[in-house]
Amino acid sequence: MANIITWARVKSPWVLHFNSGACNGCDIEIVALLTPKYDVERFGVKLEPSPRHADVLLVTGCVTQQCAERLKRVYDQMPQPKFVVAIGACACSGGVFAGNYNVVGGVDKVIPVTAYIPGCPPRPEAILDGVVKLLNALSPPKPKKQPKQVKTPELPKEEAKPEVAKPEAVTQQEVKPIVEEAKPNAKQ
Amino acid sequence: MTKTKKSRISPMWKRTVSHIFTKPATTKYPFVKPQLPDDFRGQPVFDIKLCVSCGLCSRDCPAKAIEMVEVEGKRRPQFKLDQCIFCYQCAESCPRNAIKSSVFYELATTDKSSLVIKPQTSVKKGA
Amino acid sequence: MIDFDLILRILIFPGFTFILLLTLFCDWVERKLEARLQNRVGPMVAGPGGILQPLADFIKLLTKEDIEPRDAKKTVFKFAPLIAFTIMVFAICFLPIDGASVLSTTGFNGDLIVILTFSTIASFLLFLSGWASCNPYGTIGSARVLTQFLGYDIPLFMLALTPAFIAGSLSIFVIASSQTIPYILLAPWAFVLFIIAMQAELEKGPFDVPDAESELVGGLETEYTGAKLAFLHLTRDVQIVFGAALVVELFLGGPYGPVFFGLPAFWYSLWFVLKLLAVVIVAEYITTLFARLRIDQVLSANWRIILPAAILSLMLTVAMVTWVYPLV
Amino acid sequence: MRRQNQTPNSNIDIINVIETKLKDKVQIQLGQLGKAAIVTSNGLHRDVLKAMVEADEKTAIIAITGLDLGANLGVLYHIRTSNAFLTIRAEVPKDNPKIQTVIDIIPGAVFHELEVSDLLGVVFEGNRLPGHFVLSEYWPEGVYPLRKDVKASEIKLNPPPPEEEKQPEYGKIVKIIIGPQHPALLEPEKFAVTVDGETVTKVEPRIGYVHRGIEKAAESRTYLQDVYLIERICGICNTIHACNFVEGVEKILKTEVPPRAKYLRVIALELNRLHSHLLTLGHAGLEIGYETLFQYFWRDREPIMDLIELTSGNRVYASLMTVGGVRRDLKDTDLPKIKTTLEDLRKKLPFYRQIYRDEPSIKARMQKVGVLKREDALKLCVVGPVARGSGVDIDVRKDEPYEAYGEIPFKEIVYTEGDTWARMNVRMNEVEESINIIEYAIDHLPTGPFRVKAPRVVPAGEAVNRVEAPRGELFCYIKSNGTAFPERVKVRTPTYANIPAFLKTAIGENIADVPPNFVSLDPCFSCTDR
Repeated sequence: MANIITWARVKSPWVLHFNSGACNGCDIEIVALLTPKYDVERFGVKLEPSPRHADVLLVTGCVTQQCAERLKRVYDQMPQPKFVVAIGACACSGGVFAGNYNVVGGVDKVIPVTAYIPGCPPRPEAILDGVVKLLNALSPPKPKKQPKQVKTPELPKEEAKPEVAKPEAVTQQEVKPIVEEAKPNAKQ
Repeated sequence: MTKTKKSRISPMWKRTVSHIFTKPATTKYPFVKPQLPDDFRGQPVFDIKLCVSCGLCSRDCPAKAIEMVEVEGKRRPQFKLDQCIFCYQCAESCPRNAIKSSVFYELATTDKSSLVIKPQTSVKKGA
Repeated sequence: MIDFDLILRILIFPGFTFILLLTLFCDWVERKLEARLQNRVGPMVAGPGGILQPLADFIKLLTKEDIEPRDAKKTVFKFAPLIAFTIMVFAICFLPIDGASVLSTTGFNGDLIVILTFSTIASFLLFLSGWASCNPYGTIGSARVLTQFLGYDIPLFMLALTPAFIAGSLSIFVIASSQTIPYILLAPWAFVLFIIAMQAELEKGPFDVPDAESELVGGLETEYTGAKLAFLHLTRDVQIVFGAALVVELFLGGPYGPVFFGLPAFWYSLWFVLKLLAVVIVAEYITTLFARLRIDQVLSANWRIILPAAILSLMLTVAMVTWVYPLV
Repeated sequence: MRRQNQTPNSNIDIINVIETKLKDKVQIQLGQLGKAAIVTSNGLHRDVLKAMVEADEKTAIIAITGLDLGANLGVLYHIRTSNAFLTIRAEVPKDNPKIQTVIDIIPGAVFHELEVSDLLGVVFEGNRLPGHFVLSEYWPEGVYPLRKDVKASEIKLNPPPPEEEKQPEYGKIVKIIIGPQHPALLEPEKFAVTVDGETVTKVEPRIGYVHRGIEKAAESRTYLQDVYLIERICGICNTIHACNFVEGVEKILKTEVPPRAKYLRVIALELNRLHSHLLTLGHAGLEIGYETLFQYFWRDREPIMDLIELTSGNRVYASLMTVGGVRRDLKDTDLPKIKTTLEDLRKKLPFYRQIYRDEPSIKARMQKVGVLKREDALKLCVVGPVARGSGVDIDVRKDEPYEAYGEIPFKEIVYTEGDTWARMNVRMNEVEESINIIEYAIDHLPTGPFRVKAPRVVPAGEAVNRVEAPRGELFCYIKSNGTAFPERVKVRTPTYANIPAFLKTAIGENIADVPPNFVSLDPCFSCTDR
């Protein structure tokens, strides 16, 4: 059963793209992935409009002050299990904009990041490669039980937040378990 | 609307149907690697033998991705690929051509620390 | 006395499992066809040719975390997608698939009206599910669903009556089995209009305004996650299968076709699936051809063109049935 | 009427007009910052502007630059008339930075004034906004990032206010918020659209989500590094940003670029324009739910990306421009490949032209949507394809040729309908013109050096420069203080000038028309916010 679930997850990663103040370079490369030349639909990747539907959050950009809070909110709105991929030099560390007055710099300062894809911008192939690496990390040879919450879907009721209303600020405790969950997968 | 649609069918229908019978434009990326131009700006490759420790690369780097670190008593550049914008100003500034381009671009990793290239190791293996 | 045969029919073939698999298969055909029309490959790695892609999506969604928005109307939010799905499957159960309907009966006079009503109720439940999520995009999306299906239900009913007039019965069985010449040849005008109205009723392009991504994010699905989202998606897909099946029954002669050897049930279901796929392919082809219309254009297209045309078609059919077909 | 050519009333001598009207009150410095700089004081800038608007209908504010001059704050109004480019200088004391607004004379100035007031603290009387315009809503009061005494590391943001419990409103919609995370916008920007039923009654923009403080950051980097920084204002039209900046620096340095470099720059710029236009034409398809068209356009855009990669080494960031020329020569062995690729694209164009001109569902969604009349276009100071779609024939490549554009023949595309359809068709035709330009440039590529050595230290001085980006007129102002670091860099991007047009045309439209109308501006927010 766990095998089937992992198989389904690996074969159907729906992504949400969040631009946290990027220059568009990475963003158009992400969109280019959907188009005939790269066509990530081959791997079951679908670009979803709503954070509620997504499994993987692709973040581009250097995280400006205005976007930091929204990034957190979008991350909270995503259902478990969720993964974050930082795309481009800006998302990895702030890149050329690190240290500017309106820039937080680096997605991992706001939300936990599973995979980093450096490049300015990374080629679409490199993004694909990053997603594949993430998925490989997801499906170890002997799949371990995926996060326990999954088995009881009714559990996270108290986490439920409406999309329009502002959510509570993410506390460190809320973020922590996700990091731990992502890490063991990444190592295998 | 519906009426105009029928009276003047779009030129799209022919084009779409023709694509059923032609090969898709999709490259077979993960299985077949693309052919890159020779001077593609991929991961910068640093040749420690040519380095004269002048620090010009670090000074000119727009993203401050190059840090001069002490290696065997000499200051050598350390590349932070997570910050690098692959502009190759360092290669242009280097008086001894110690920094060269490579076509290696699949740098994705789940471990951020592997993106810091120490001066000793010149070519990183894929994460 | 337990009728094992009936239970088997309901659960496996041509009942629930068959309909589910058919739905997922049609979803795959749609995605693959759309990709090929757009010069892409489409799903490829999940199973041979990506045929298991919809299944993978479905399983994955079932295992995702289920979030309920704080403001949502909880009960409706929870049950509307599931009930909509059930009703759609139930509606398909009335259609003859392997020569008989799932319930192994030959239906009753008037079941055409019943299943059309079922599909309307399912659309209404979809509206409710979007409205209950209490999200601006969801609300607007569901309001559009409501306006659209209310508008297009009328011409759809009228056009569905065309075959009924020709067959002289309101029973789908009679309509399907009386098509020695498929009605697509006898009433092609009604067929074309029916496809267009169906396309609008099922919210497929160019009438896919309720899930216009560029304005409404995810439309009525915006707030849904996990299993509920899976069932919403499935409901949409079952609706498409239902629409295609209805076209097959009303215009393409239903499951009936030449039987070469062996069981007629096997051949009938084969013909049914093949005809159904043909309709799905045509519908998907239309979708890729056009840009999405605006909601007011969709509605005015209905009131100004489709509805009058449907009335004319009905009158024409009556005239033909009375004066022309007896001569043929 | 398509492609209507209007002859501009190019014989107005605008300086003469100002001289006769305001003889002794203003000081005219000829040859500075464009054709002339007009030094004003005590609110006279309004009178100058009025005189110019009365004399020339094509007078438009291109940008307003704010400067920190120590004790005073400088405000520069950069004005374009039908045949000249002028700058009006005004100064206000730092302790009482008040100046009168000009939005009643030229409504298109509204965004420029708000930006200067938010970033530099100049108060424009008559044009104020509660809260911040570009900066974060938690930005501390009284801190203006572009002032010299503000250090980036010392800024502390206000803590977010406590959560407000919102009352759920069932089934009642007043406001749809488009963005910051929204599929219609690839970039985070917020537009609060108030709707009545499905009709838009009000659009309130909130920009600044991509504000990265590039103008301030440029002051702490050398000119050499700034080229790469300025290039990263926008990932789509990056080459033109870099070109604009290096041209400005070359103007201060008085460096003459070798002819081969000029042609190489033109090739790089036009490749950039090609990919940008194809991107937008496809993206518009996505916005109106025409996915097939989107897929086709982006498929045919890929060969152009390959060309950019071939000529520069990166698919997106060409990083070709440098002060004194280009960084990389074009190999002769690559030329045939460029030509065949462009020829292939040219063969595909008639199909796309037919789609955009005649396809019924495109016409249904685009014609009569977002109509911007010629008068409004002039008043709102729109630029680029938006202006050319409304019958205003402005194109810097023609009006004030830079690089090799003066030697290359090409047509200026002007449509007069002023709707979304016209704007997209302007781009459609410009794609073909771009192909022609590249082919001409390749055929007439001069030999010789492609780069001259330029000093790293730039003498004191200031310069303005204008180029035609894919989205319209791009402007930059550079002030140097005699070191290797610039004193002030100001970039005004085309989308910034075009957003007021969207705010105007969206009112009264159906909510479904907002995305196609918006995408017809080819919006680029990373440009807008910088």
